[in-house]
Amino acid sequence: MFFLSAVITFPLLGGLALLFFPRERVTALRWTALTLALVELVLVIVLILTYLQHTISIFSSSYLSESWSWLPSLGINYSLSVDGISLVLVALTALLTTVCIAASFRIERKIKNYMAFMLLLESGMLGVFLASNLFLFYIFWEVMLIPAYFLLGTWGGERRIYAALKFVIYTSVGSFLMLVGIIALGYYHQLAAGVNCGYTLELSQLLNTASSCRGVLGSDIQTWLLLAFAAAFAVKVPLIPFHSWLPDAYSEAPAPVTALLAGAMSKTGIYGFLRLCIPLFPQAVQTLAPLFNTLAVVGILYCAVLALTQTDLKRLLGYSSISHLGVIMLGLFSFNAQGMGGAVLQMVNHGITTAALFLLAGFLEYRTNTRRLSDYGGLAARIPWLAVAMGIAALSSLGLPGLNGFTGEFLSLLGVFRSNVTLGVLGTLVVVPAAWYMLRFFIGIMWGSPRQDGVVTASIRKGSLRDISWKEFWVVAPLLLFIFYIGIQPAFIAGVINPSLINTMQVLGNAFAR
Amino acid sequence: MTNLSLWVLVLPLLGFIILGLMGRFMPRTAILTIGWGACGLAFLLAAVNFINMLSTSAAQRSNDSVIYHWISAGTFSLDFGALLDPLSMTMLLVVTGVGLLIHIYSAGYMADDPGLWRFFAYLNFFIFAMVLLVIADTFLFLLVGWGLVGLASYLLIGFWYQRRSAVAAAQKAFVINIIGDLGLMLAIFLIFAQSGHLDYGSVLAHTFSGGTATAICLLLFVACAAKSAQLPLYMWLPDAMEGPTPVSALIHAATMVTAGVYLVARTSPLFEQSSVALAVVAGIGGVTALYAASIALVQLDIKRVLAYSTISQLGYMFMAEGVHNYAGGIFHLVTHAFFKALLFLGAGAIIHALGGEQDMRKMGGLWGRLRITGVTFLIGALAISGIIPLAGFWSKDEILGSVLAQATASGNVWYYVLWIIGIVTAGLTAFYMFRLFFGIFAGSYRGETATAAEHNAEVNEAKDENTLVTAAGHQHTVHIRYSAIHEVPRVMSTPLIILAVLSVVGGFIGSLALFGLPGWSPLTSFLPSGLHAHAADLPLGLAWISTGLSLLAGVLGIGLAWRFYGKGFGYKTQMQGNPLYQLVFHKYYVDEALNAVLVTPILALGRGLTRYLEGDVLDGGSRGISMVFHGSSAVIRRVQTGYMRNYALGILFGVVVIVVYYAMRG
Amino acid sequence: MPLTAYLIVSAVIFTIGVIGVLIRRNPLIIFMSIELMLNAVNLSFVALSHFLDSVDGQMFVFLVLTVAAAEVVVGLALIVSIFRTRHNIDVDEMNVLRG
Amino acid sequence: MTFEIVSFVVLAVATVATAIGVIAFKNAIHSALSLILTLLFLALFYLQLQAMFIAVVQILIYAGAIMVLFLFVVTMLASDQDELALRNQIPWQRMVGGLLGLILVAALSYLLFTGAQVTGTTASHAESLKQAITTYQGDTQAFGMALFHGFLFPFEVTSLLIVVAILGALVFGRRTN
Repeated sequence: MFFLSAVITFPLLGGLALLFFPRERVTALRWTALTLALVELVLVIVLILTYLQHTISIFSSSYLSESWSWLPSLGINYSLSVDGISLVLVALTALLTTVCIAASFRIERKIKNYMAFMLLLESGMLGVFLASNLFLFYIFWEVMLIPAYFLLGTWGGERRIYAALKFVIYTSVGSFLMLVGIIALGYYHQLAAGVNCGYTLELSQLLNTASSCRGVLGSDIQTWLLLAFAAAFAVKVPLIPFHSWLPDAYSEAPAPVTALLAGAMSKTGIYGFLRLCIPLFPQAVQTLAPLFNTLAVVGILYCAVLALTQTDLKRLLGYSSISHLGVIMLGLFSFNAQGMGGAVLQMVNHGITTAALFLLAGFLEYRTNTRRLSDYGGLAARIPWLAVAMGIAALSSLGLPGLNGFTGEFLSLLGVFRSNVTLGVLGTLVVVPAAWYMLRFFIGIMWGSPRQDGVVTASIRKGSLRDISWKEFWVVAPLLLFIFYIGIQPAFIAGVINPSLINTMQVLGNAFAR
Repeated sequence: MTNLSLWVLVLPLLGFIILGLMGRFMPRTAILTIGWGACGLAFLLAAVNFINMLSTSAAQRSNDSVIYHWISAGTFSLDFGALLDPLSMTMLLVVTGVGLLIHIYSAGYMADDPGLWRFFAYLNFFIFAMVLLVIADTFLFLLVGWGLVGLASYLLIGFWYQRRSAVAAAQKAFVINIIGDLGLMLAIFLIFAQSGHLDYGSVLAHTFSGGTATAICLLLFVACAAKSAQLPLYMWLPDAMEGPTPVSALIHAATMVTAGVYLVARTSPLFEQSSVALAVVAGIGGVTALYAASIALVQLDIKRVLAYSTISQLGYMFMAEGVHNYAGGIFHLVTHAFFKALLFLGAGAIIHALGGEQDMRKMGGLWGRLRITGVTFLIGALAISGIIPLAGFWSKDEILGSVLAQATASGNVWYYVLWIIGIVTAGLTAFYMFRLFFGIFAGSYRGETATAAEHNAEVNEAKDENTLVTAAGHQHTVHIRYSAIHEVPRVMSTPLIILAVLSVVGGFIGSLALFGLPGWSPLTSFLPSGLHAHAADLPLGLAWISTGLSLLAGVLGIGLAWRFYGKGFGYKTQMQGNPLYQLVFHKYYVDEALNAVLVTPILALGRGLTRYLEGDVLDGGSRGISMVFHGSSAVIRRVQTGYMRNYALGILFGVVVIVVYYAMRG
Repeated sequence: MPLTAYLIVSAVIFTIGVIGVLIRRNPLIIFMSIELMLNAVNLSFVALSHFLDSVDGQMFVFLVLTVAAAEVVVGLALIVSIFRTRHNIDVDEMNVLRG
Repeated sequence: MTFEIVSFVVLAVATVATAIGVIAFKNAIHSALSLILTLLFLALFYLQLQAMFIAVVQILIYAGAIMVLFLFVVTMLASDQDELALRNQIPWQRMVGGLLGLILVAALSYLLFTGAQVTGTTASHAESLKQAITTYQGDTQAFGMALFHGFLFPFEVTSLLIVVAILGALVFGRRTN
């Protein structure tokens, strides 16, 4: 079956095809790119339907996995597989790419390259979520970096070069360490499994689930390997103190790119922790869990306090994004069904909410050409529907009960509280500053008395400050829909995630609490 | 029954959705039809349900029905369900009933506001959220309702969103309410971690270990204190008066703020497991009652007087619950909903008639112009002052009685103190209510003769208050001539009259045991027995003492108010020099202290971290590392001389090394 | 004569070529030195071919010859065009790649 | 035997001397002439090693074609610039290069004297050279058979390389306006 390959390569091939378009046919380029993303979305929906009809088990179903020998002597295979966890993230990626491409119609410069890079980025992320060979995982991991770099460095704001360089350096330092870790992991696994077993980078064999070659790594080796892997993932998530690239990157990138980076790409880091670190190094993860938990908690509170005082819209959202990702990390390292299930659910929620917020902030920035919070004020009367959309997204982000953000955070924190009361309390504390800075964000733009002068007032006079257009509405509408849907009825997604989660976490043994 | 209760929930939600999406384009009548219709039908359904419930036997009155499966993860599984039992039914009737009256009233009050559709949409949303809070059958959906009423409150306080003070008040209310949500969330986590369940049935039947029970109850009470504006989380409620007056009546007096009282009553089996938590509830309730009443004594803004009064009365309710008499708390909740809604709506009528004026110093003598409002306001004031036989008397008497009963039963001196606080507060309540009443209605009209000096003083004192002109154009203060003051339209006065009637007769649903009718206690017998079974009994003689004293305190308070303000309100400028007066007038400087201790340092910390840790250390650090590489490459690049022959020499050097290595190895 | 003798001659010529590359600044002479090195290698190929009794060594020499011819053609063309632009053929002057 | 030794020594000395001449003459023309001599002596070596065809080719191509090209360029550039007159920017290069060269030749000689022995016989797939020479009545024919059987592909690739080189030389040599 080539289905998974088709899902991954379709955007890539589509993006390449786009490059053969004449440069002047801007409209055709945009619509073709959107159509490609939509077709990809349809493919993903087909994948979901296929998956749902199948008995849920990892790495066994023939439709939902494929494997081709590539460099067998090095344990490198082209092998893909999908389970509930990757399925929801694949769906998230496809959705967000579609939305972000639709939101990119305003990009004027080099639209052809832009769209091609967006599609390439999608391919990279899908590959990361679907790869079940470590080497392949690494390749897709690096594939993500290239388009992200160009999108940031070419279409970004004033300080785009600085931001892009910082992003690339941070990310690649992390991923080189991961590459070392991958190579060493294969070596130590072979060492532990015995001479008759070949060098393998196949996830199913490394996890000892499908192979007769069982090798259990010593705890020291596990710890070092975990640290190498975690370096790559911690930068991508990001965990503090590896987050320094993020505010620059998120604030300089064009809004749709930021939405895609924050919404989907940050999930690859957490996915790495969940899919690789925890199952591959179960003992080390438990030993080092206090470290990650501490980083997560400090990050949650630290970034929340930072978000309180940011003067730049997108920086504020960037810090809030890190803060919320900390909750996901906490949930992940609680090692119980609620915490981890909540974490995966919250990955989806965070993706949707953050993307919506960044896109809406982008709409606003497009109208006023400023990101400074102090330039805004009292716009709700001028742009009521944009205010409503932004309000919904902000409320979802601050975790208002009944919206999606609450569902995931509640479940994660419930799990955290079960495993460690102190962490649970500290993590839950974040709802207060979260409410505070999101209200500051919303109120600062939409409420209060309008400014007497400044950029925004000028754009009001010019008449360029219009309410949300139909096109923009259709861009964010799916995201808002999901904000409500997951808030009201999360059982469906949780039902997809949980069986796979429990299967994946079997390796944790008794440490994994139901 | 399921279907009916579900519709009570769904109708206001539908109203909200329709108004929210299309209200902007609707004519006034359509907005009113939908807004009133949604709430009215919900009330009707609740009433039908209530009658149905009355016809069943007491054992079958609790009806829990699953609506849909919400989520499951591991051992955690949760359904969304509706619980209809006498307690939630009582709340449901109050919420939808008072809500309906206020919906009707709002049509008049908000008639000129261009955001009418928005207002009704929010009101319907509030009714939905409150109903959800009340009929939820799990702690989680309680939390959902809890958060959503907070949102509704936020939206309505900030209804005039271009007024800076309204925005600040809304933000404050939301953030403090989030602190409450935090408490509730933690309580829920603890409950789940200990019992493995979140539905009321299992949790309330579960026995927690002593410390855990106390922790859970205290966390729950944090939520209650935030929602019901108890010490130390009360600060948002007075500021919430920035919202339109019907909102103050509905949310910040009658219904939402009583959610805390409801929650304690709902989780009474838990509180029964922790005497410490109950003592805290009673203590905080008592202290808050006295504290808020003392602030109310000197307020000049009529809505703020009522706001502090609300806080004080909520304190009474918690006092009752703290001495095991949950039914008494609910009783006071019901009667308070009637007379406080009445008072707020009356105040709204006055403000409406005076074109937005809220300052007592510019009122007076309105008895002659606003007869209906005056009479109903008087009834409300009498009711809250606990004058027999109005509603407030009965419920307050029951509370004071049960505090005294607890005191005698336990012999703990602190309960006597609490009881005395209750009596004193009753006196203070009567005093400030009649100060307010006389200030508004007695004497002569002061609105036309405000001197420049007074005006300045007012500006200085109220510089953070509403002086901004709004887009809605409602709240800007116009001085209206006395002869131009007219009684409010019927759409506003009708709810006043209905509420006045309820304030008169509402007390009779309580116990009349004192007056020789021991069998008559409809509310208590309707509510589950757990809500009053644990309360201590009071001998009839002591009961008479308590009743008499509270009545005496009320009369005394009214008398003093008459003595000072009977001829009209006089603002005594010499009081300004009195430090005690200043302390109370500035609400004990709590807001200022909070700003200085919490808000400013956190913001300063954030700014400092952004600048130094984020900027200099992290950003600077990464730049520093790049400088290291930059610098070292400046050294190393000298190797690249550009002379091709040099490079060739390098190659040769490598070759020689290799060859010599082989030569040495042999 | 033993093989070693031929190889030593080859090594000496090769080293002379190396030194020529290193010490001369005229690119033409550097080129000639390179030719010297190639021929030194050729000598050892032929010698080895003789002593190993195999035609393969000679085959390599033949290929080296053709490659050398091609190299000289391109190299001299380069030198000529450099001389045209710079009027100077000191290799030390061509140091724009200096770090 | 003695003749062989004598001729080898003479040839070796002459070759090395002319090779030194290549790098020692100031004038490039002298160097080129000296190189031609070196190449001729090398051809004699090849003869001595019974590689007739290679010796002829060496003279035809190297001494004939390539060196003509060299001389052509040398005279064309007519470089009368005296290398020594120009300031030597890296004076230490000469000494270090010479020293390293000496070490190299010493180490190589040491290796050759002590370590290098011809251990193998004919490479397994190839025929014996001497047998082939007798079979095909001459060295040239033997060479041709090997070239067009075993080494056809490299041979063709070489021709391609030469074509590319010619094109490259054309491109470089073209006068750009």
